[in-house]
Amino acid sequence: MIYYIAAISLILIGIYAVLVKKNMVKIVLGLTLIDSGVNILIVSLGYIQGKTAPIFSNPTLTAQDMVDPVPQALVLTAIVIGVAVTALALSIVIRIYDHHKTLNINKIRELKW
Amino acid sequence: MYLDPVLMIALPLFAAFLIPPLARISKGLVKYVPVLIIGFNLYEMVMLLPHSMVKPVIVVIAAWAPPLGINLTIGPLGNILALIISLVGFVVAIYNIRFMEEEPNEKYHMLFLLLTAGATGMVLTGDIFNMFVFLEITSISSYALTAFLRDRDGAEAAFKYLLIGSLASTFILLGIALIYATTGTLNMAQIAVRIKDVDPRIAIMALILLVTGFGIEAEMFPLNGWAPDAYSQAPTPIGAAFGGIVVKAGVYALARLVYTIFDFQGIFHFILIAGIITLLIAEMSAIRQKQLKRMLAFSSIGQMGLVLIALGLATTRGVEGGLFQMFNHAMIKPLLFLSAGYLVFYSGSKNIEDMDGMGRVKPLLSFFFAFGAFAILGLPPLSGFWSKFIILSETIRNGFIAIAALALFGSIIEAVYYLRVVGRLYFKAPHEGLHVQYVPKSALVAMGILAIITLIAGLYPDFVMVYLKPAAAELLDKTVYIKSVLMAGL
Amino acid sequence: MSRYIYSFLVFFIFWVAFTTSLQPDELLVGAVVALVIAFYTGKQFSEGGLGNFTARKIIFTVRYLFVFIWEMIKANVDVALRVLNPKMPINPGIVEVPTKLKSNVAKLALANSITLTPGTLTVDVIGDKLYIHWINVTATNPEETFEQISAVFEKYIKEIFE
Amino acid sequence: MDILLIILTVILIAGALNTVRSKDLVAAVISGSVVSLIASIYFYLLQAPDVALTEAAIGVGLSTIIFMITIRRTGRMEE
Amino acid sequence: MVDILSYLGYTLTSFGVLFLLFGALGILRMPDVYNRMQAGTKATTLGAVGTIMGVGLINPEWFFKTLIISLFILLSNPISSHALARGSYRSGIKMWQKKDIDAYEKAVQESEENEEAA
Amino acid sequence: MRKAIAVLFLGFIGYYLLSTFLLVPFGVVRVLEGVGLKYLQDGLQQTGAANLVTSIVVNYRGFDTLGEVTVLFLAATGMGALLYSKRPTERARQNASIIVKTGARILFPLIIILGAYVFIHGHLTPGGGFQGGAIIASGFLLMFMSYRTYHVNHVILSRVESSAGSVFVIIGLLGLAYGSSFLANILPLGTVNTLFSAGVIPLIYVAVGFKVGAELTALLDTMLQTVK
Amino acid sequence: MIYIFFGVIGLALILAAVRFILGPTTSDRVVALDTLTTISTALLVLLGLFFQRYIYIDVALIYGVLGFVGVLTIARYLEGGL
Repeated sequence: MIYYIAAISLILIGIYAVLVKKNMVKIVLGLTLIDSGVNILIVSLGYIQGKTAPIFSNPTLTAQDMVDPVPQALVLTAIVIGVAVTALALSIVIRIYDHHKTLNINKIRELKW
Repeated sequence: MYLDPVLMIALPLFAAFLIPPLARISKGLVKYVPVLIIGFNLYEMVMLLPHSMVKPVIVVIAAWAPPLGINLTIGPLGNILALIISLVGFVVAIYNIRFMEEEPNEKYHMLFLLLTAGATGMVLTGDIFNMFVFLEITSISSYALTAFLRDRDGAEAAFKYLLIGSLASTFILLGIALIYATTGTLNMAQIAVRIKDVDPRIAIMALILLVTGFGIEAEMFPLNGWAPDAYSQAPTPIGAAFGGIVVKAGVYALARLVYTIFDFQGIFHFILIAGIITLLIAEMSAIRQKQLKRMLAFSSIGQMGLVLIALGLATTRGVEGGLFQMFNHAMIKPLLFLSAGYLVFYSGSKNIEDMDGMGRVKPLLSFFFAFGAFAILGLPPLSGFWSKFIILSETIRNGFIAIAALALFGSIIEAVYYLRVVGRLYFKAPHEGLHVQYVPKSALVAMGILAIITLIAGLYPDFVMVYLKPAAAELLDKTVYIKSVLMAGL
Repeated sequence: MSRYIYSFLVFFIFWVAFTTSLQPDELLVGAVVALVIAFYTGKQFSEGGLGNFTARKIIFTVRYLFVFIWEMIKANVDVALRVLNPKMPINPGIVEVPTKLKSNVAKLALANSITLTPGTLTVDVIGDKLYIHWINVTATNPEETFEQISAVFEKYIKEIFE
Repeated sequence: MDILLIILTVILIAGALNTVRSKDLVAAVISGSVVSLIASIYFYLLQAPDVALTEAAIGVGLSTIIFMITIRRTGRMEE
Repeated sequence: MVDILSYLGYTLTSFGVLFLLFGALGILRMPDVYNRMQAGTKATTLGAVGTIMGVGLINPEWFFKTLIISLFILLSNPISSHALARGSYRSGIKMWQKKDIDAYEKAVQESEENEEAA
Repeated sequence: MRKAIAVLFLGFIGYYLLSTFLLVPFGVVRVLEGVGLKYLQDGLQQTGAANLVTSIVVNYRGFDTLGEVTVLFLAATGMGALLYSKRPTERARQNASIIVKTGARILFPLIIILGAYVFIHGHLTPGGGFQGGAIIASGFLLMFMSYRTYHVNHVILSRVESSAGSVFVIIGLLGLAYGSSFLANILPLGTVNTLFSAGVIPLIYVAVGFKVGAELTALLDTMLQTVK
Repeated sequence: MIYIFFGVIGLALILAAVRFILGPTTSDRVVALDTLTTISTALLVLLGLFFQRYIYIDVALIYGVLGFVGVLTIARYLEGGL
């Protein structure tokens, strides 16, 4: 419950940064916030009250004691993809800065929305 | 005789992993790798065609039957789109051989190979999260390729594309999360079975999120801000690949979503309206463009609007027309882009005004451009005519006369701006100071292949339509798809 | 050579601590991993090599541990009292402390020990001088600071690392 | 337990707001790091140690350094 | 035996948690970066080590792993706060002080001259 | 003005998202009819991996992981292409202090061992190839931060990267040749909760670990070289 | 008993976070981040005890080892060494 609220707030704050902020590094930071929010949301969808992680580390654990493993597997993939996108975005930012010597998207003519 | 279809995705990845060591041995060899690998894909798809037309070919991966593991589902639609993608990829790879000389060119070829592989994976896979992963492969390689050249504003276009693309992937992930939370599965066929029992409010929200996400790749109306910049700033072959590969994969995802997975009648009208708005706004913008490639980009968006109209009709003949339009667009738009690339290069300017008289200086190149322009306008014997004719007549038959009229109006605008360019090419005196050079043979071969296919498709449309009919049937009747996927486990 | 063997042993002990298991397959894989890493990084990892394993050094290490823990607890009580005191009796400044230690590892150990004990924080080490931020400066000339801050540790560290 | 969760959520949202608000990009990146830290604890509380480990391994060092290099290469202050 | 260990563990953990709180309080109350670092490194390091080792005593089979974690914290925390203190000083953050005691200033200037010469 | 519109828009999105997600109850058993339950019940016998998340990531949905590795590879390649420059630039003006250098020298191998532990035990404990690779890259990051002239050999890195990626695909192709399908398990499953169990999962994770470690290190090095 | 620990740690987290928000300099924030990381490491171990899962403390191990890399990075940036 509170996880949903936290995750959706993160997503909204991230989208706010992407829409309103002018600085490109800020925008990329907003993207990482969105990623975290989505990841929290997906993991919390797989959570079951009072159950534990899906790892059979000791023999007493049975399948009934465990949370849903699929969202966790999906989030693992999503996190790595998020890092890849962030890294690429920042290298694009460096390229733009080399070219225009500014990070403000309003000052870059070609980036009209 | 075909090999296991999973090789179509495994081999490109394998080749991409091996390109760096290969580049250290010989830089010259690298550029032939994409030709070879995508050529293999093309062969696979042609060989699979007779099989998949009868009954979808299901390929399980990691030996787990569909609901558990990921599977590739190669039905008629997937097969045809993969064929188109491989064909365009193959042609563009040939064109690339002599195109990219700038360092580090082995990375360029690698990224292009992965772009094609990702799009192929998107149309073949039967699992919705896997589709997301392949979408990311496609779009990340597109971002990098858009920014590849240093001498233009590719980086800005790439940043814009990346922002919109990331928001799209956020929406898609949220949609997938909602679907998984309510149906408990990620297999598209099983989702299609279970979506009926889901609370309609959740299902509609998931649909909206997913349509928004995939609509961005498919250049749907409010979401296509990335397209003109990316098309015009990317290297020429990549602009061609956007039109022929990336957008096709996006439209496939959209079609799969609204036809197979979800079952809401309301969404079709929405897509119809989105299509007509996309068409009109794109054509209006295209006529105002001064740069040749930007004009082509807007025209491409307009064409996708027409496809969306056809898909929104949700009738057999309409969908057939839409698929035919997609096929035409996939063949003609790369042709236009590839020839326009050299036209722009030789005239030394991106603007349409500076194209004057290129028809006399470079007759063959200009002929290809003019041929493509006529084909996409739909002059009667060429292939664009048939698809437009089918879509418009079907729209009228379904009673959307106003939409048909608007679409016709859009076509007329399209005719105006294409003919304007063609007129300038042939009926104006050439400028001073053109640095005309020899056009590489590989580029001419690439354009020639596309032109010949367009010509054949125009003269014998039934030759293509034979294969499109089962594909349309697959979209409209999802039971075959669902049954064949879920039976694979038994 | 002895450096490599020493590194291998240390890495292997760490592997066993990570896995907390003595099954033969774990040990085998651990040995392989430790061997590979020791081969690549053994040269930089240690300066003393197997010489670190003499009985004298181990005894001093154990004694040093007790001294260190006692000093650390004193440090924390001290800091806690200062934090809790509403007036916050502090008089901060950076002082210079000389050291006779030569090897880098010894300097690291000394600096870390100083950082973890009474109100002192190593800001920098240049040559044979340590620059220390002291929360309650009571002396400024090098001999006195040495007596008050680092004399306790230095004799142990000298035994252990040099 | 719930109190801890609420505390974490407050820190999380404050960190996120600070990321967006702060004019100093370095401070914004540090705030992003805090968000990643709390997100990792969240995953832990949601019984997903795998995800928590991933977030820890990536969020602590790697994302920070990528941003820091970019800031070092471009400009520190937001215009 | 297990009971004694467990009680010991709980005591240790209580002290650790208390020191964590003191450390956080110190961070809040101290007047400048360097003094905050004093609180931040010492109290929280001891607090964390105490807590973690306490847990290791409560569950004796966890002991080795908690020992390793403590070892890493003891090794790495002082290094990071040292680096941070140095970075702060060199980036020009001034100390809060009653009397002017700063032996480092001259050393920084000298070392920078050396760097430039080198 | 723009802010006000953005806030309104966000409030709108947020309201609908939240109200939709609240329809999905939190923390209740929802896996009953889904694939999640099947994985929970049969995963241990079918894959032999104690960590079910790993068995899903590597075995059931191994194709996703191949895609994920490719995404990271793409990002590293794309960055290499974007930040390509002919002249190498020198790094870091200011030397780190002796304490940081010595500490880094001592901690570096230990961090590498931790990374190796995490990716070798991916099927038993939390963690796996990506996490291990990221930890190893953090170890290299520590060295980059501490030593002004620390260089990694790019040829070796790219060789590790290519061969690890190829190993992943080759394991998949072996599954195709000897088993039933791509990425199918071809090795005996072994006893659960021992190191040599779970068939090809540890092999794939070791390959992924090497690949991710090499990729992230190369990525960091590429970025650091742009700093003058 | 363990709930009291959580309460105290929560309080400590809040105090550190307040310093984090207040700033005023970047270094202050980094100190606060370092403190938050250390407190979180302890919290993760305690939570591992609470959930009674041994394998969970691997996460704390990662924080214990890598926690300082991030701080070191920012410190190096501040002194101009990046």
